[in-house]
Amino acid sequence: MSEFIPHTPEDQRAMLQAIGLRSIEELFADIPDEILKRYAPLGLKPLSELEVKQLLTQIASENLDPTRYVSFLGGGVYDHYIPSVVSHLMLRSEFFTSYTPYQAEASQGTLTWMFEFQTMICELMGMDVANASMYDGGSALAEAMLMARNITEKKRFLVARSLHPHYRQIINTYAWAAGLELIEIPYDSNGQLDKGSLKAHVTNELGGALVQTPNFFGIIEDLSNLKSTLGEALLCVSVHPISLGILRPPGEFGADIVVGEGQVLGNAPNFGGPLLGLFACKQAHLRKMPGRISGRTTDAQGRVGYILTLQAREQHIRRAKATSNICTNQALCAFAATLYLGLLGKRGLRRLAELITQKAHYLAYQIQSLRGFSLKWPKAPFFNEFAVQTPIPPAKLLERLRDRGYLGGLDLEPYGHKRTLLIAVTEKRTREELDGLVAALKEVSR
Amino acid sequence: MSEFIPHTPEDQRAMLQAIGLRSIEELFADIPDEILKRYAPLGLKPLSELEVKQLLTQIASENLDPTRYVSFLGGGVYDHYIPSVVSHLMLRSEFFTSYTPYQAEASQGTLTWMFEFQTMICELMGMDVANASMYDGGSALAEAMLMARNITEKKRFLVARSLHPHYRQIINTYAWAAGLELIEIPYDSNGQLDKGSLKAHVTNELGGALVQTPNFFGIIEDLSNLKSTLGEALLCVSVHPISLGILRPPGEFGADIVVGEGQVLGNAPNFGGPLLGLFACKQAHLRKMPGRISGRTTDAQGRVGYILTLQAREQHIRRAKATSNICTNQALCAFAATLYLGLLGKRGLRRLAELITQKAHYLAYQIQSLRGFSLKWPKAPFFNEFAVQTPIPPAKLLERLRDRGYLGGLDLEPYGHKRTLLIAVTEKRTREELDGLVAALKEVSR
Amino acid sequence: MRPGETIFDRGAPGRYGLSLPEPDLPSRPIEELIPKELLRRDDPELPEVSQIELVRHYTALAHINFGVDTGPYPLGSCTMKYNPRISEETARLPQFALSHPWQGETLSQGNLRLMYELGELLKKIAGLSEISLQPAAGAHGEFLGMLLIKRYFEDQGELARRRKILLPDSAHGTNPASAHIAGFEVIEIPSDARGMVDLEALRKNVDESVAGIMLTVPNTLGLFEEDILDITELIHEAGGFCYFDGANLNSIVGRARPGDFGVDIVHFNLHKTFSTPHGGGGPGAGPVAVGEKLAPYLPVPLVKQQDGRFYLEYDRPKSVGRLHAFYGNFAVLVRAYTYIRMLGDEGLRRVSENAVLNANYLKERLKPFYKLPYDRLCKHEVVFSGKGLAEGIHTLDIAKRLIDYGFHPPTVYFPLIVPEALMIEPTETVSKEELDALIDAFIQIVCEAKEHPELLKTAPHTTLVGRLDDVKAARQPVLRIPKAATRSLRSRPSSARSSYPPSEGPPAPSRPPSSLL
Amino acid sequence: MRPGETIFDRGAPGRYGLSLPEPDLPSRPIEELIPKELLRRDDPELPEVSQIELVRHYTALAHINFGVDTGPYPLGSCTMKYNPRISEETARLPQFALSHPWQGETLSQGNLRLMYELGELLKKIAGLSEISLQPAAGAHGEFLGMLLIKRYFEDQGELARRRKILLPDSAHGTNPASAHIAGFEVIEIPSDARGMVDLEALRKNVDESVAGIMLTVPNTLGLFEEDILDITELIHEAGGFCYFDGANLNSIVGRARPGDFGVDIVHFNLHKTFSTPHGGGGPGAGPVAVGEKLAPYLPVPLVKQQDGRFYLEYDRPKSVGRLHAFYGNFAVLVRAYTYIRMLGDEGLRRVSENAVLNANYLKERLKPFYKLPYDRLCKHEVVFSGKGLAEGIHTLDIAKRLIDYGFHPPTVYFPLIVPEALMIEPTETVSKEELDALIDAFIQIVCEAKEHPELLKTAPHTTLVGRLDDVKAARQPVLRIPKAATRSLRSRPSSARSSYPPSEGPPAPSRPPSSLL
Ligand SMILES: Cc1ncc(COP(=O)(O)O)c(C=O)c1O
Ligand SMILES: Cc1ncc(COP(=O)(O)O)c(C=O)c1O
Repeated sequence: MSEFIPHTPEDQRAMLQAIGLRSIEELFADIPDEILKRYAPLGLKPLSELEVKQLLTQIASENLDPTRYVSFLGGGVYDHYIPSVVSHLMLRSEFFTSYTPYQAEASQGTLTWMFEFQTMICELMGMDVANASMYDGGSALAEAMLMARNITEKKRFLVARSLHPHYRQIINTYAWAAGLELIEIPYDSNGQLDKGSLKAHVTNELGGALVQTPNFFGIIEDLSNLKSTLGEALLCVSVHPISLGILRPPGEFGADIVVGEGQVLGNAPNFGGPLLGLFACKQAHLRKMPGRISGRTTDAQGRVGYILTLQAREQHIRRAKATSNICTNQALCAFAATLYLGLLGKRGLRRLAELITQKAHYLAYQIQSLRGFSLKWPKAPFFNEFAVQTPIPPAKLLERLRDRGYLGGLDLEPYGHKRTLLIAVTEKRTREELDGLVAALKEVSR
Repeated sequence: MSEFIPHTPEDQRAMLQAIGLRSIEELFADIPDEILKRYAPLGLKPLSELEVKQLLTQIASENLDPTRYVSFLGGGVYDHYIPSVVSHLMLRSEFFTSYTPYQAEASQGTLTWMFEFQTMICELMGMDVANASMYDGGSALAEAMLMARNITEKKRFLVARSLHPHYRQIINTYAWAAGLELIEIPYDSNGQLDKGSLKAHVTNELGGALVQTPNFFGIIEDLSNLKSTLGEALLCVSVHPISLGILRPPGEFGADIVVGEGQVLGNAPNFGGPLLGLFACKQAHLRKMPGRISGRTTDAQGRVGYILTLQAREQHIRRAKATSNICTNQALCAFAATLYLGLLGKRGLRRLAELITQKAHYLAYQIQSLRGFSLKWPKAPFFNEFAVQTPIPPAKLLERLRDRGYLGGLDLEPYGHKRTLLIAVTEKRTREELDGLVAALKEVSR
Repeated sequence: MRPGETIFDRGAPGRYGLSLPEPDLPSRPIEELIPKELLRRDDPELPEVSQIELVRHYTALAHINFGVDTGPYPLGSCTMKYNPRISEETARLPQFALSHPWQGETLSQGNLRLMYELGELLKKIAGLSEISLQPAAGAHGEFLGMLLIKRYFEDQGELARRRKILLPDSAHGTNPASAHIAGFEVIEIPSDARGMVDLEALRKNVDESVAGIMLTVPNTLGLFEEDILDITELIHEAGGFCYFDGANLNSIVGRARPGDFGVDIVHFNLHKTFSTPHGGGGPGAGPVAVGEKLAPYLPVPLVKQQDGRFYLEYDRPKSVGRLHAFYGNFAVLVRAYTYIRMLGDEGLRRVSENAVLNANYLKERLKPFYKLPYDRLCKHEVVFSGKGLAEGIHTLDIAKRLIDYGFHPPTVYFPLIVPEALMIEPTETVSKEELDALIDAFIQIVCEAKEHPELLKTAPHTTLVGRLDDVKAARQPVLRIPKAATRSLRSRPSSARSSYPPSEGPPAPSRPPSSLL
Repeated sequence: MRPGETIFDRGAPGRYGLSLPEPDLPSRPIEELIPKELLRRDDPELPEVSQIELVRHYTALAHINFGVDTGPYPLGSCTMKYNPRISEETARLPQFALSHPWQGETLSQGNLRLMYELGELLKKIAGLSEISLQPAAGAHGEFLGMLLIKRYFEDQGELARRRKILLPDSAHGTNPASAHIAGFEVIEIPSDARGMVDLEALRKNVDESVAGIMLTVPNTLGLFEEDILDITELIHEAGGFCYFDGANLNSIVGRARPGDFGVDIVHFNLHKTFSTPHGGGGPGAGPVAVGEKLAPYLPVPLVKQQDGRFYLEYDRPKSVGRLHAFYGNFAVLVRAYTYIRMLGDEGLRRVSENAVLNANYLKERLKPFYKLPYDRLCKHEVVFSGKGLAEGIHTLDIAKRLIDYGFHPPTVYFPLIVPEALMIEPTETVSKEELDALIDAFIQIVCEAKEHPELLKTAPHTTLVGRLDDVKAARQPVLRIPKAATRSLRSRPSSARSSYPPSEGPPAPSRPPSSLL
């Protein structure tokens, strides 16, 4: 481990002397003795790099070997292809070893991509302004709720029951913390938001509504008229950013705040973290938005540059009155997203979204043709993910599929949907693999 | 594939117009029609990056999975640990996307590490000057022979039979090409160079002798008195660079030219290529040395910088009379070696060499204690590799070991050594793995 | 590259940087699959660049970005230490990186083991008994800490009364912000002449309305809170909880445990103490360790072990719920685990020892030149004031001038209780030579401030852009490339001017050869 | 960083950059294992640096190195095209990278398949029937080609007579050098007014002493050898072989095959045409394809297939033997295979199409400004002369001045038959905007040459060091850090001056804010 600490004993001696101390211990003379004495070591011997690599390789091998399974898992995190250029540029250490660009002139690299990222997210979502990231899609939606509370000063919020169940848990936690009242809006027989129910809950007391599209069941919500129904209350929408390659963006439906899980944009699943919270809003709400923002400005000679701006919203200036407590965010994941969207570009994002749509629909069609299987909500439009009614309990199905090398999807029984399996498709799944899953489903459901 | 070629049809149109041509075809009007017509496509459709990644992953998986085998293979290529810093810095594209630093002022990065590399190689080998790399250890030895011919103007060379058999083949090929005469010097009952035989062949006609240490059997040669025996003829030695962490360098024995296989210095085995030819010589022979050399100089303001120097030796200046035809060499592998030696440093290289020596000797001791096994040359000193006499044919042994997850070494039967197995150890092999091999050997040789 | 150039300035319509597979199955028009009114009409204006254009753009941007790898980065409170490359390798092992949060416990034993073992180590480092790895950053951990206190008092039926969180005026901004979002009233306690919590003032504020106190130890002045045991006792006696902001743990790791201070809740900043890269502003990780009293309230799931099998514990009826969609920033946890395992006990001690040595050395050497408001033994960082160097010279000028010397500036204007604060944290990974060079630069700047103040006021001079106008940025915010410009920019032919050297154009004929770059 | 700074200037005695495992087994003193007289007494003077010092040093060095990722790199004859990042990923797949050359055919079916399939593709691209992937670079391939010819004539008993290799005076230096090492006599054939092989001169040299001819098509002037069919026929009639130097294959790939020119031997430069990175000067790969007549002489082993199983063929009694310790630069082959599979037929065509388009566009636009000795349709590159721009201005001055504009200079002073040659190869991966910017810079330099010639003569001005003295370097060669200095340098305290910005020190007070960097 000494490779990380340059000082030699000579260096230490010389420095102690300069300070006027005789020993390292004296550097800690201000810590009460009883505290120092109580210290108990961890019982860990140092490891060399080779040993730690062997150890971590061993631990990793106690997981499944991802190369041996074909995965149809989704439910908020998706296994998209990560372009080689993204991986490569993420390793440029001028980016990953820097911190929040407090000193703009020495951080133009970070500030420039942040500005690009904000532009791309606005374009995707059809919104006016975006920040440079939140912790994840779930907490971003919770922060949207807090922001809506701050804007409207109302404490009641409608929450779609078709939200990701974990997002709902996060929202419950944040709402409890902030003393907000939540009303759940059910979904209809098509798995879509029950707009009638929503309408019935719109009152003067309402701060906003939280909706997700595609929702947890993969179903694309129709956002039209929602904003007008809500009136003064804010429409907060959570999206799958790749779906916006083909889906009409929430901004066009009048959404006030749009958030989303950006992991899919060039970030590995990583067992669910780090994720990437996307966050955008209307211009009018800008000064209530949480998070870092990079803004364009100039120097004394008129040269264009970027700088963290509107910091008066933030905790280090506004302290208890800040729009949020967020400080360290998910910058590097946002950088990956910037690279990803830059590589795919205007044409590529649409093509990717189309490709995924085709694959998902092909698979859905094949599966629902199997005896005993059907689509749970056959009339509902979907993008990359769909719920299937299974002839036997999904848990059993999944176990048998696993033996055949498939991670067949997410069992929705624990979420109250008997014999329902949620299946996700990405561009990585080849036709052969889709057909393979269908064949395996046939076999294992006999 | 169009991601690699920026031009759009509009770009092409505008450019053709500027040139005054109407079509792309006209750009190829200078190629005889009959040639163009004979062209037959490969029958390959373009693949996207995702598809090619899937394809190559598939092909790779048709090899053994290296994580599932414990390897004791050596014989010229060794599986040493590659420090994370080496892998990381190798990916800095300012280095790997550049070429030979013809334009010094824009290539100070490359020229500086070359200069450092030359210094490190000289230090390791105890020599005066080194070049910036050759193709591999084998061809470097062949080039040493050609260089010795150019220096001495003699055509006869002694070649130790204990050289790596492939190196001997390369030397045969080069010698035949250059019209040189080779005399093989046998090894004695200790597997070491038969110095008596060598002495007997020293005449006025001799250009030099080619020796390897540790030799192909892993045995450390005693180079003392060799140079005085050779007289005017040049002593050319091939070394394992890590062994020089503890072994007396050939320079101290008066070697004229020292070469070696540098793969072990931070480069992966890569199925045997790219390798890294190391090459150093005495100051007196400098102007006959092949390969690129970086030299220190200054600019008009006296600032220090580096530049390719002594180019008058090289093919692009001297053409047919050049010291060698080498142009593109193994620069990036030499960069890895520079990083590797820089990281290990003065203290680390010795510690590494000691660690390997201890492990190899532990294993050798354990194996020769097994019934039916013995060391082939029990009195010969060795570093990382040793030959074992086996109770049953190695081919059979190896096959059975493979089933148990061991690549047990190299079968020397095809090289004329009945029931002989060459076993190599690196720092990556844990005691558990060494003991495992011993236990497995015991089992499979019953 | 030109100043201000973005990826939208490169490329041309029709170009792209990544090819995609052709559909390998029967396709139907999208309109037949998804109702037309749900489909997007106009494509988003994303860049249209070939791969080489994109790579060159971000390579050029990298060259104008300062990271730890570029040079010393003594950004106070941020612990900008060297980020081991081995951690980048281990975190990218495919069985970690490609593992899916829904793949189930059986297929995730490696992940769970790593989380479990990291949790055990962090608990020992904190001296506390339970842990959640879920928070994604320090502030997220603070928020969780506040929620735990809140749930506890709710559980005890005391919530209505326990509405105050105390914190020193030197606290980091996230502390009051976190307490506030959790619904608490924030009371700032002034610091005394020593730079520590004013015990008298604290006593005055401690009563049954106090839910807890948030402390940073050593505090943001880099000073060890000498009365820490008295403070924690005082709070406990009043029935409140003590929260420990772990941002400054680097100074005591391996030799003192917050739990031994009487602390009930600790958040770690793995991206500080345990050297996971800061990534331009994240991702980090902010695990929270607690004592037994608060353990039942930790979020779901926790990672547990039984008979060598690791599992996720969801059945925690008193839990505050969830703060993250899954289990926290797992890939960051892998890096921190790698680092701690390499250090071992000996390494942890050497971290704090050298971090504190460096800060004190710098303090002593700079003391004659800069105002030191609190001249005491410091821990891992030291706070000077930029005041009084020369007429009209501000801390910002000093910071910007340091950039010209090849250093990242320290944290400035924080903590708020030091006017014109310069908060310097060398970390243990700076070599003595580098530290001396940094000190020399600071001293040189003192001379410049007197003799050539304009040199400071107009600094930096060696960067692609000079000092940027933050007032303009905030007054007329331009926060994205204007819609119209995303397209039109691309027709400009000059956009592809190469980035090497990073100049706007060739030097004018009259300019002498320059040594820059 | 300071100009000239090396890793030996950093660090201090006792530091190191990588920890090693403690021995996990019983150790004995080394002297008991290896005789003392074989052991080294003094340690080699290697650097003594911590990891961060090393990483900062090479990060700083990267910043003063120009690569394809930095900007346009029109180095003629070198095909400095974009290097796809995907190839870096595929080449690093552990089953490739960690595979051992002795692991046997059974465990290497993937490697062998890749080599076999790449070989098949290259054979088709060459239009020839057999291939060896063993040569490590172009020149290595040339040497092999010469050996094949030599072995053939030896086999035929004609070696004594067949002692000449012909080549045009425009040939690359490796050609005569390779022929010479193989023991042939090298005869240079002059080029004619078209810049092509002077057919008359060639005829005069063709007789039964000719073993073969080495041709580069298009030649190093970038011109397609129009009489190629006549030339190959002439040589064949005399019983000789035609060798094709594939360095310039990028201009015809996907539309014309050397085999169809009547060529017998082709070497590829995979690091040129097939975009494997140049690595600062290698590794590359120089596979050699041949027709049936020479196939028996190829080196051992070749990769073969039978019934879907791949194997190495060693039993080749007529083989010239071996040129490489194993099978060539395998990891380079993986990259080339990746690239070719991504391109497919359509991509290969687009490569040559756009490479040639770019060269001709540049030629037409620069023609009014620079002397163009051979004004014809060119292929992938064009050769101008730097002569006559202005009194005392040389090609070197133009090249160095281009650096100030952010471009890598073209190849200079080659081919030798053009005085003051400027050999410009844009490649197909340069965008039109970048190409226009390059052209504009070239034109701007013409103006500067007349108006401010000193600006060229003292260029470059924007790099860390100015024009380096090559005469001094060669006269008093300093080729390593002097032994004594490796140690003493390390005690200097100034060595750690950070590298950002890459300046020698702060700007002098009088210096106005600069836009560089
Ligand atoms: C003292 C202190 N507390 C809390 C935080 C917040 O931590 P994070 O940025 O990880 O949310 C910081 C970070 O800068 C800090 O310095
Ligand atoms: C025309 C020509 N022939 C041969 C070579 C030699 O190829 P290599 O450098 O791969 O040995 C080169 C390389 O620069 C070349 O340009």
